[in-house]
Amino acid sequence: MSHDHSLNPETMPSEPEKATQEGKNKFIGFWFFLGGETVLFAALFGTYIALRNSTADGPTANELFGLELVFIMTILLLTSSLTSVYAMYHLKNNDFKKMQLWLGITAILGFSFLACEIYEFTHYITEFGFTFRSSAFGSAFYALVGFHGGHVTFGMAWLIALMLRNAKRGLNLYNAPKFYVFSLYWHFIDVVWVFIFTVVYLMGKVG
Amino acid sequence: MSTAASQKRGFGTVLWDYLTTVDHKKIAHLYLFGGGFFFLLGGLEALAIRIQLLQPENDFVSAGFYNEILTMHGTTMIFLAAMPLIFAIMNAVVPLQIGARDVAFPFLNSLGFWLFLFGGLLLNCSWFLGGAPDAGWTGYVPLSITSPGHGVDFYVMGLQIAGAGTLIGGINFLATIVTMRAPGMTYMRMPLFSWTTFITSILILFAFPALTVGLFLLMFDRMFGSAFFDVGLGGNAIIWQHLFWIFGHPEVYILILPLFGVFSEVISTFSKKRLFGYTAMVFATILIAFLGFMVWAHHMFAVGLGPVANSIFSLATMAIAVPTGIKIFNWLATMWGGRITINSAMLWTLGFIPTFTIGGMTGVMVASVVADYQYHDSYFVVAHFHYVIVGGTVFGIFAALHYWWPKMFGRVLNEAMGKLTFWTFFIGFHLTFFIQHFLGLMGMPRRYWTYLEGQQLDLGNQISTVGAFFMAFGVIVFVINAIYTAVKGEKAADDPWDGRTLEWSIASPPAHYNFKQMPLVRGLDALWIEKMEGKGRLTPAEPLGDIHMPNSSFLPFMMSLGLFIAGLGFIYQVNYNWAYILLFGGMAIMLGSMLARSLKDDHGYHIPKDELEREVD
Amino acid sequence: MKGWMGKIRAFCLLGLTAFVLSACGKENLTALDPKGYGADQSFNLIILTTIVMLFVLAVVMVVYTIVLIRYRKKKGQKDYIPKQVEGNKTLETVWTVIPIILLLIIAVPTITATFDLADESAASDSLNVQVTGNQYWWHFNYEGQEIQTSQDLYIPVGEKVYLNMKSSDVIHSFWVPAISGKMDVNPENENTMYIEAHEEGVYWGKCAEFCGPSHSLMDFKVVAVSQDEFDQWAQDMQNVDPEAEPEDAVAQEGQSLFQEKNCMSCHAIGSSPAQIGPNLTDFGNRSKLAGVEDLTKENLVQWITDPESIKPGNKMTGNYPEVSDDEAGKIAEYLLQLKPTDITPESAQ
Amino acid sequence: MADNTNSKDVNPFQKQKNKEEMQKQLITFALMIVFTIIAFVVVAAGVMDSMFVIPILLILAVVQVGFQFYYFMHLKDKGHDMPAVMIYGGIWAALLTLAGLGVITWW
Ligand code: HEA
Ligand code: HEA
Ligand SMILES: [Cu+2]
Repeated sequence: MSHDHSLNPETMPSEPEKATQEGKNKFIGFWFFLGGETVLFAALFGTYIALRNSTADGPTANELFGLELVFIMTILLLTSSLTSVYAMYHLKNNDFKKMQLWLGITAILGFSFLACEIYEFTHYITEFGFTFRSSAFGSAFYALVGFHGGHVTFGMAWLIALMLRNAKRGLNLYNAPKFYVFSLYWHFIDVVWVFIFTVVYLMGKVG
Repeated sequence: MSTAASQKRGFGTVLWDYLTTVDHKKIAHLYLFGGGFFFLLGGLEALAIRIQLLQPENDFVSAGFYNEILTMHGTTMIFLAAMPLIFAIMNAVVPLQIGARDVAFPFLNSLGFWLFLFGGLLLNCSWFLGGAPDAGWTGYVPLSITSPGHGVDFYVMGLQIAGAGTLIGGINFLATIVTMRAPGMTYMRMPLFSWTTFITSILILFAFPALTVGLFLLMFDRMFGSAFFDVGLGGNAIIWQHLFWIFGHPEVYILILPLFGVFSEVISTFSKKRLFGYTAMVFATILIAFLGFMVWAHHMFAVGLGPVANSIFSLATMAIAVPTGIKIFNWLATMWGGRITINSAMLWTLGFIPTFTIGGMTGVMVASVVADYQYHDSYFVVAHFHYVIVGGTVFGIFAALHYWWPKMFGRVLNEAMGKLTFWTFFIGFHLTFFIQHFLGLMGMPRRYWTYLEGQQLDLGNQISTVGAFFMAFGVIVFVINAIYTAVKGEKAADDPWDGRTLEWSIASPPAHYNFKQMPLVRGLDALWIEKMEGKGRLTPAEPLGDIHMPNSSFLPFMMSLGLFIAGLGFIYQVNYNWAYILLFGGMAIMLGSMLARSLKDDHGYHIPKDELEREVD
Repeated sequence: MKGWMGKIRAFCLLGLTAFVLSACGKENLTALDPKGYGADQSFNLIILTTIVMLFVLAVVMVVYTIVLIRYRKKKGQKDYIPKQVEGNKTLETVWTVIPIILLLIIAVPTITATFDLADESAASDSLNVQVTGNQYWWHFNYEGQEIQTSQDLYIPVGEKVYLNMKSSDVIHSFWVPAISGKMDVNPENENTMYIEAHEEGVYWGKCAEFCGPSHSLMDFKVVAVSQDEFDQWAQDMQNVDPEAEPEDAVAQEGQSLFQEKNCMSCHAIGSSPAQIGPNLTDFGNRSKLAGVEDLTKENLVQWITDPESIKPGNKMTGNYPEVSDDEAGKIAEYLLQLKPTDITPESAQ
Repeated sequence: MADNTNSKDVNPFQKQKNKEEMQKQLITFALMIVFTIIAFVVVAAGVMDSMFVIPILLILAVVQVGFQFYYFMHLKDKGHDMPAVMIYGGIWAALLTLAGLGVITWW
């Protein structure tokens, strides 16, 4: 086995993320982790569903939520999912610069999403006095959406670290799995958001 | 680099070696010592419980202290003793059984261990910092929310950290088994212990997140004034029970399935027969795991969920008896027609069969809803779960240790002491717990600090306490046995039991790279096949070449230490501002270590071919 | 089905050892000698499941014993290699199907009984009692009857009494083994169950859900009396005059001390709904002090001066003004003569 | 390190395959956006009864998530059996959790 994992056109495997044993392990291990995350979010969703009407005379979901902002946030996050797909496309084509570019766009979209979320939370707190402590509904809402936001934040930190660390090295078989696994993570966050906008916001509006 | 050389090195080097090791065999030792330590601690707490209950209206310990002991006994035994000991066996055996040089994530493997250890230490720090948690191992809200002091905060932080370690360990075993099997080792040729490890890891993966969330909610309610369980603000205390048992019931199968694997190996080896109904055994394991997720509310029959929910969960629970029964009968059938050697490992296994069957029987009895209205939260349930946990998990751990000790340490445990341990523990166990079935039905609820005089509960409790001391005696003999073996035990052959699986085809203890050449597996019981065909050793699947090995690292220890410090700070930031120093300091240590890990590429190293050639076979 | 169940039950009762029989003391604590509707149902299932389980255990043990006797390694077998059997379809089917059948035998009566015990259709025209669990005492409010008691629950024998249960703090569980299985008492939802005692008597009740340091001391009693006695009791309780002056002077002093020390801010006498502490209307008739101690003046003085020594973690400690031994004695004198009715636990036994 | 960013050198066959794959991803994305818009419009219009709206929303979400998993995350490709097993396992446990918390918490 070669010690030098760097890629060149002759050695470029079609799936660089799974070309080494370490890469395969990362790939499989990360999918398993996502399986566990599914249950983690299910538990939070379940808690939210159980407590969504426990407003203790505080504001209700219907009073709080505005759809415009949520729509913008959704589009931002969905688009960032697509941009990370583009990044992976260029990874497979062994085009490091383009991959970095698309990852950069992903990061910008991710940060915009976070900004919207922070704005949304401050809006609820200042305008409605709706906090983590207001009611069981409040606790459940901030816990679920906040956990997702925390995942986005962590994803951003991870992405930036990856991009900076590898900026000068280009692609190789050692870091390709890392980029790939990040993209899986990012898609998963999007999946969770799909359920959040459906179950929390849209269903909150419908009642 | 060989083990023999490492024994001659000074204490400091050995210590450093263990602190930084990423070798699954050494991590197995660490888990064994850590889990063993907590087992003794939990056992000591059990003895305190039993002494307190020796007489009616006893006051050996105060009521509040009793509750702390009781909670810590349950929590310690389940999270800090049983599971780590199981991980010890998995780490020691699974890579060898599937013919792998290491686990998929050696670094994470070590991180998992240190997280467990520091989580356990954090939990036990509570004894010295104003009192241990006192809301039961189940930590039911609102009791755990109203519990004064920081006891329950330690429970939350300790379990959260240890739980993260467990989750990491689970994912590691999953990936290892999926990607690292030797050539020819298909899923349906995997030894049963590897199979049960695989299924158990799936259970861990899907069960622990529910606990993680539950603990988070509890922490938010206790520390940040949120209202998940605050009835006044619309909260609901039953959510905790659901989350806890969605985790908690799979957890009990996490505790038993690996040992089912162990018994399968031991029975097959010492009966000199291939496991009867291997395929059925595999599917029974999968079925138990599958059903195990659908039954959690059988812990909540008395909660008042209504007859429909209770009936459904009752049926689902009973269904688990079927795959478990398949296992019991397959073991019996394996022994049938065999040539049974009875030694310590086999004694524990033979003790397990009737004991666990009784425990399972009472399990089905408590699954019958209306009957459970009487059993629930009484000593009958205490008897049930000690029959399955001690009779299954603890017996299994002892069986595994006697069976694999040669592979783990290169020495055979002393047989005479092994038998003494078994008989005293076995007799003591039944003395302690059989009578508790009746105590429960005679009206003794569990988690009772004391009971009143003149309610016919005295005699039963006395017998029970006496039995506990027999068990303690057995455990002490085992500890002496382990020390004696380390000092002057008999050196083990590579294959002391005439084994059937891959781990017996290599040295005891194995070289740090396990297999010089990957073996070619040609069927179930790979080694046995070669023995029967007269070769006695496995054909290599690859030419001798360089072996790639991971580097040791001190970072897992540092990360866990950082989390430990941050955990302390987190608990105390509620009352003291200086605690923020701990909190941020700890976080800095942890994040710094993580940064170091991600900045410094770790490609591992290679053992060159010629060095391997020089080493004698 | 009732028929054969009855037969099996009678058989088993006979068969139960002296050990179990010795447990049927006068305190009516054991679930093995059921004297109420719910306990009967549970007991039937306990017996049924035990029989099935003993059968399974017997099968396992027989095979186990044969295996150990016949197939232990014998002398001269050193090189004997047994036949390596892969499995056996027929056998494996047998031990899959038979357990399923056995489980169905258990499942059907289980589910029938579950629905039976959850049946609340008769609740509206029966006696309803609001049960409140508190750390560490029980409160009973007879709905629509202006009767409040604590610790002792009086019920008419042979009648279904519906209990609507809720907790004021943490989760408790209501358990009277001899007449009924348990039901949790939760803080957020009201749980309903019914109990019915077949015989007059005092039945020992226990809290079965871990609720704090004095969890093991949170006992109560169910006093089952005949319907006539119950009506009499209810009438007496309704007619209580909370302000009635006791006859002897010491008790009178006790009464004024009781007011002075502000005891009434938590406790109540009569049908007032105050529920921070137990209702003391029929305190003198109680079977036990604080659920667990003998009801003597000495013990009561100890309780009043230092409740912590009897029930650790109780909510009275530290929440009332200093009371001297002497004052406590007077208050005790007053409380002990609160006997508004002749229907008492003793009379029930 | 060799100059390895020259994409022209990648095996042209592979490149073509990647490109086709990317086109499919784009279509998937367009569908996801459409589904999202439908979901928001249905709610914003507020004309339908919540009895109908909620199932529609859930179906839209599930299909959309299926796209994410199968196309964006390549669950449809070969070598993804184990990931699929794990995700379905997770979904199974997740559904039970949701059922437990959603249905039998209040009674
Ligand atoms: C290793 C751990 C372990 C295992 C394996 C089991 C196994 C089982 N458990 Fe147990 N259980 C616990 C650990 C375990 N349990 C713990 C710790 C608690 C209490 C937690 C707490 O509250 O603190 C508990 C509590 C508990 C309860 C709640 C009681 C209550 O609180 O009221 C119930 C109720 O249904 C239950 C049922 C079962 C059943 C049906 C099985 C089955 O899996 C058993 C199956 C096995 C057999 C049945 C024997 C072999 C089978 C045959 C020989 C075939 C033929 C059999 C028949 C036809 C019946 N358990
Ligand atoms: C793996 C799990 C496990 C194990 C192995 C055990 C083992 C034992 N357990 Fe327990 N137990 C639980 C899990 C376990 N338990 C749980 C989950 C609960 C419920 C808690 C709750 O309600 O919240 C419980 C509750 C529980 C109770 C009920 C308390 C109550 O409800 O009030 C009792 C009472 O008898 C008991 C007893 C015992 C005994 C005697 C042992 C014995 O088998 C122990 C044998 C071991 C020893 C005796 C160790 C000997 C050690 C020494 C002698 C020390 C030597 C020291 C040095 C060398 C330094 N346990
Ligand atoms: Cu269970």
